[in-house]
Amino acid sequence: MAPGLRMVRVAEHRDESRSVKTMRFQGRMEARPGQFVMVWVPGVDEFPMSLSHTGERFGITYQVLGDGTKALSKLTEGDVVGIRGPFGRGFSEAGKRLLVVAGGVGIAPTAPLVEAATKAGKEVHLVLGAKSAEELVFEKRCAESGARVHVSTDDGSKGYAGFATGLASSLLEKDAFDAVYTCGPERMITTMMGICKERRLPMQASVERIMKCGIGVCDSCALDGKHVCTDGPVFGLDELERFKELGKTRLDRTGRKTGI
Amino acid sequence: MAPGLRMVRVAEHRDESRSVKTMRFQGRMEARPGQFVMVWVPGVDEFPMSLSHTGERFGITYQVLGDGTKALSKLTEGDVVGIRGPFGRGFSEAGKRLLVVAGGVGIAPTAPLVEAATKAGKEVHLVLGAKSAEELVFEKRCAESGARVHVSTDDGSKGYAGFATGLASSLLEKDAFDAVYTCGPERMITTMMGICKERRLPMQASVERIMKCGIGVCDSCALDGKHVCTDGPVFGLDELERFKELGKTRLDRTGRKTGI
Amino acid sequence: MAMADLGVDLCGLRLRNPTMLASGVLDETAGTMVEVARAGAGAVVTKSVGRSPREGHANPCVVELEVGLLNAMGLPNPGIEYFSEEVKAVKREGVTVVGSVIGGSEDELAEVAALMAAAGADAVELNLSCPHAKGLGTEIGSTPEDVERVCRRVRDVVKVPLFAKLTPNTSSISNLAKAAERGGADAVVAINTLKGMAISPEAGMPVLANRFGGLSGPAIRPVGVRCVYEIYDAVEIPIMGVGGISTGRDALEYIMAGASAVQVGTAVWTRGPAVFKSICEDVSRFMDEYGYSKVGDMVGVAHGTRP
Amino acid sequence: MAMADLGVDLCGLRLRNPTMLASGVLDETAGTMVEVARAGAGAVVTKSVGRSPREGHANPCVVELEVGLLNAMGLPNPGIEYFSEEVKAVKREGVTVVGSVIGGSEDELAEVAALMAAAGADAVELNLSCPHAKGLGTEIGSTPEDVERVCRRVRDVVKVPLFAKLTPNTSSISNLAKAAERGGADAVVAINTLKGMAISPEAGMPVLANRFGGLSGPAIRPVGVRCVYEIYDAVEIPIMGVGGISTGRDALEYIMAGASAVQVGTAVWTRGPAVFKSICEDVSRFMDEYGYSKVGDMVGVAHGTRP
Ligand SMILES: Cc1cc2nc3c(=O)[nH]c(=O)nc-3n(C[C@H](O)[C@H](O)[C@H](O)COP(=O)(O)OP(=O)(O)OC[C@H]3O[C@@H](n4cnc5c(N)ncnc54)[C@H](O)[C@@H]3O)c2cc1C
Ligand SMILES: Cc1cc2nc3c(=O)[nH]c(=O)nc-3n(C[C@H](O)[C@H](O)[C@H](O)COP(=O)(O)OP(=O)(O)OC[C@H]3O[C@@H](n4cnc5c(N)ncnc54)[C@H](O)[C@@H]3O)c2cc1C
Ligand SMILES: Cc1cc2nc3c(=O)[nH]c(=O)nc-3n(C[C@H](O)[C@H](O)[C@H](O)COP(=O)(O)O)c2cc1C
Ligand SMILES: Cc1cc2nc3c(=O)[nH]c(=O)nc-3n(C[C@H](O)[C@H](O)[C@H](O)COP(=O)(O)O)c2cc1C
Ligand code: FES
Ligand code: FES
Repeated sequence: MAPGLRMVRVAEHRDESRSVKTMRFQGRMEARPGQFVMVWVPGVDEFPMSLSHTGERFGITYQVLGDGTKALSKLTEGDVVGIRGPFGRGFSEAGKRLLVVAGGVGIAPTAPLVEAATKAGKEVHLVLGAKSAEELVFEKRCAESGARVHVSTDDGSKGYAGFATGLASSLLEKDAFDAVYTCGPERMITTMMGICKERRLPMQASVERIMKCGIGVCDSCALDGKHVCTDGPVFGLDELERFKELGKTRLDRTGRKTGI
Repeated sequence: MAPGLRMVRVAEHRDESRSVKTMRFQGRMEARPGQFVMVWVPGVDEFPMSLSHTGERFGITYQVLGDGTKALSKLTEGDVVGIRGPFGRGFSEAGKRLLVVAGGVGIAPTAPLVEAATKAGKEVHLVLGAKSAEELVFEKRCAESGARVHVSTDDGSKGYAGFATGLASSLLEKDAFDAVYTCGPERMITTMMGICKERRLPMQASVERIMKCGIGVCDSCALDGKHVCTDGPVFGLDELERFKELGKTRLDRTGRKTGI
Repeated sequence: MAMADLGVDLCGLRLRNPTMLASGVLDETAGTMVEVARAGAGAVVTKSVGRSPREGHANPCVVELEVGLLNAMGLPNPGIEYFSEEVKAVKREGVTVVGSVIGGSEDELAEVAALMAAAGADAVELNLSCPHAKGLGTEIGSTPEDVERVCRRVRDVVKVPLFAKLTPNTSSISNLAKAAERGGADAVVAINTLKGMAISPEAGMPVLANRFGGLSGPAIRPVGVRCVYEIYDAVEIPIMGVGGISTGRDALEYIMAGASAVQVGTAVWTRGPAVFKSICEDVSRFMDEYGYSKVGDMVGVAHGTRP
Repeated sequence: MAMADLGVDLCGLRLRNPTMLASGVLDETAGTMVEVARAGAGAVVTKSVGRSPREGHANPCVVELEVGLLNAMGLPNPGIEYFSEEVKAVKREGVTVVGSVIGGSEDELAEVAALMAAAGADAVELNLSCPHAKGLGTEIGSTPEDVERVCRRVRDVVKVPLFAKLTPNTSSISNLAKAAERGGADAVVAINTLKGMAISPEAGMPVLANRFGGLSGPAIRPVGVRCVYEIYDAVEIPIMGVGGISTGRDALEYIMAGASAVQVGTAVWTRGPAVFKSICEDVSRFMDEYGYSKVGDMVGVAHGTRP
């Protein structure tokens, strides 16, 4: 029973794109790629964020959406936020040639994966998808780590024109991979599931659900009897396929299933 | 904050003399010679007892006095008692030639000291005092450990006739010792203090006071601002000399000083 | 090799073991409740459900402490109409379900309780004790008069066993228990969380969005055991013990204090759903070693009234 | 390098720092109280003392838990006549002493309080909240009416500051605090221990000879902080926070909830008398880092009412 809440100071706050920012914190946090933390903006809200940076000056990379992330985006160096975690199971690397498919801010948890895998001597191909060229995040970071970065944009302003899944599909067509890792919109995940199932490829995806406790007691992140906060957020293909709700429904804050 | 109470089964219960018994328990307890435990006889009382045996099948050696020890004396193999501890600071061995002076059941904490010291290659002389020959406890045990055992009885029924302090004094007269260790009636301790002070000999003694908590919160074992349960029960000569109350008064269960 | 019988009869319900999932922990969806039952719980108590959907309090709604958990979920629930389907789904898997209900008045509670029973709940538990939701929980269960009136009102409309879950945030929980008994409850459940707060000095404010929350886990076990012990002396109806149970020894404390069954909440956080199996194994081993053949033989023995 | 001022003015008493030794822990003899003050406590509260000597409850009187301590000392004390000499001895060493008193009636309390003041105590603390001694403590402090009457009676005979120590074993501690204020108390102290019990399954009985005891230590901190927070909203007089404080952060929680000073009991077990110095160092470091120059500036800030 570890005391969970840790108050940390912002060490650095940087724009990654028009709507995506990275916040680094003073201090260390060891975590596996894919694990997340609960971030408390005092007086405003607490919400889940994947760790985009682990170890010393750990950090998060987030999209400014509603009240919580807006308040977060206003903080500057030296301000204090609360952190609980790291929580959940992260990605587990398997095989030698990996294909990582990240859509939008889905690069947050996958960038540390790309770095860890290249460092471990694996051949990593990253499909980095975004709406447009200006929204691409961590392209340079991942390329520098040694991964082959394949860019896709919905509007065709850079790289492959279309969805990341389309580009991923054609890469899988051309080359043999040992495993696929993905994080992004749920439709992207379900599309990749179809592709990987067909090819009998191991796959892991990071899934999002409403999180309140983050520690497996409140049931708000339930997904067919499993919990995104403790059993996930990363699930393997077998588990993903067993989820009848995936891509279809999610619980709202009252616990009712609602369409995605 | 360790959970203190441990319920253990009696492994063996043996008479050492008419009024002294040894109770061994199932399980282990590591402790330094001189440390004590609080022994709970369920439904009756809880009281302090020095460990006369440490390690596997740890145990206590006690005099049957009032309700608590009487109830304890009725227990048999397999019965359950509660143990808290080990508590307090034990003896610390210094020097090569040690004189241990034990009066009555004062041999309980000193027997493990004798064993540890002989095992460590020290030359140990033990003055074992009792009222009469039948009351001598652990004479064989200590002799077998390699210590020179000098017996004294008040009634002269065995060994030196008179108090243990008299015999100790004459041994100190004849031979050079590096340190003196003692446990027994408080008068015996104060007598040994005088002898050791005169000879400028380091000395340690184990002291008794009413114990309620055993863990340094209730103040019932206070001795001039120190606490027998946490600072003691073993004190060095310097500390002992600073105690104005030693040999004169002790606190009763209400916290009033009463004559000894 | 003796073989202790862990089965328990509770107001006519036959449980395969005396452990139950406590209300509010992993019990808002059917899928989860079934998983927990599979992991070993003898029964599950549902999340407390009211007439209409509730979002609960804003985040942060939990504070992890070294001694337990502080929560202010704020009774989020999908409302009884929606939740009835979850109850049915759990029942279809053969799990014993106790439906926990909340309401802002005795009429509302009666209405929800009746719907909960109609959905198939094996028993109904009245949450008269949540310390952190305005107008609900404690606010309608803090005096013996309230407790008695509410129990009586719900008793009228519910045939299945009726449990009243009581608050320890009172000067006399046994008076509340006596009131529940008078009001017709078949059993009492003790305890709900202790009202508490955690403050972040760095932020200079309470951590929970709701400021106040309920303390659960190891911290409250001595209080819970004391409450059950007091209640056992005050009423004839069975007691379910809850609060800080995470091992067999913890469960045995409650049982010997007077509980016929126990509920486990926070330990699911620290030990996972496997905690139920582990508690049962511990209890069974203890019974074999100390010569108890039935759980019932241990109930209340700490009162010196060994049957 | 800023230098935070740890000094505190409490009802006219000037304390060099906001930490005090809580009543009942290492404070039955003058020698010990002086040692604790030397180790860093800003003041010491004595063991609760009554008119006549009391032996207290039989052993076992403490149960060590992972989350705190359960005790049923039973208010052993040598009686005020004898104890007056201890108070004088402590005063001779220049230590600030708060004399805690108990009594079975308001007249008895008034008599003992007057003698305590006459012995030289800098303030008198009324223990209206011990949960485990028949006829004393909680039994005369469980209703607002009792608290007000007792405070008023003692106020009449005591000139030094008067503190009322309240029980958390109630549905509303702020009502008790308001009653103390009406009765003329200069400050309230919250909280005393929570009523609890520990049972040994192997022995099949409660461990404490008195069966019931008081829970203290980390387990009760969230409850204590909540109580102080509630009281701060209810009264104008200062509050002393107590319950589970063992670090500077713990003390800060209480201070920000509304406490002007804090008391430390159980942590003396786990951390020794050096705990006072360590708490003060932590608090001082925090104040430097977060820009507070006086302890008073932090009092109650968690209410959003930063002065
Ligand atoms: C495991 C996990 C990891 C995540 N990692 C990242 C990340 O690295 N970067 C990033 O930008 N976003 C991440 N998210 C999503 C992020 O939590 C939400 O975008 C954020 O909470 C929005 O909060 P808000 O107050 O700004 O917006 P709001 O207006 O409150 O909400 C906007 C949307 O965000 C989602 N959301 C809000 N609150 C929560 C909550 N408590 N739990 C889950 N989802 C919520 C809902 O879908 C909601 O519709 C992650 C979510 C999960 C579950
Ligand atoms: C550190 C320490 C180690 C001890 N080791 C031993 C030992 O190894 N063997 C042994 O025989 N005795 C030992 N004693 C003494 C032993 O605790 C008492 O003899 C025992 O408590 C008597 O209990 P009773 O109920 O039988 O008698 P009672 O009739 O209750 O008391 C008889 C006398 O024992 C003493 N006593 C009683 N209760 C306590 C208490 N809670 N704390 C301290 N003294 C008490 C008092 O002097 C009392 O007058 C030790 C005492 C201390 C403080
Ligand atoms: C996160 C959480 C949510 C809870 N929600 C409810 C609830 O909805 N209804 C209820 O009666 N009790 C609720 N409780 C209280 C528990 O059922 C239980 O009484 C309490 O937590 C003590 O048990 P524990 O220490 O085993 O957790 C909740 C407790 C927790 C920790
Ligand atoms: C061993 C022990 C004895 C106590 N005796 C008294 C007492 O005599 N009078 C009193 O008002 N409070 C007494 N208390 C309560 C403490 O003063 C304090 O209110 C409580 O322990 C909570 O603080 P803590 O968690 O820092 O110990 C006692 C507590 C303990 C642990
Ligand atoms: S967020 Fe509460 S169970 Fe997952
Ligand atoms: S026995 Fe309580 S302080 Fe020593």
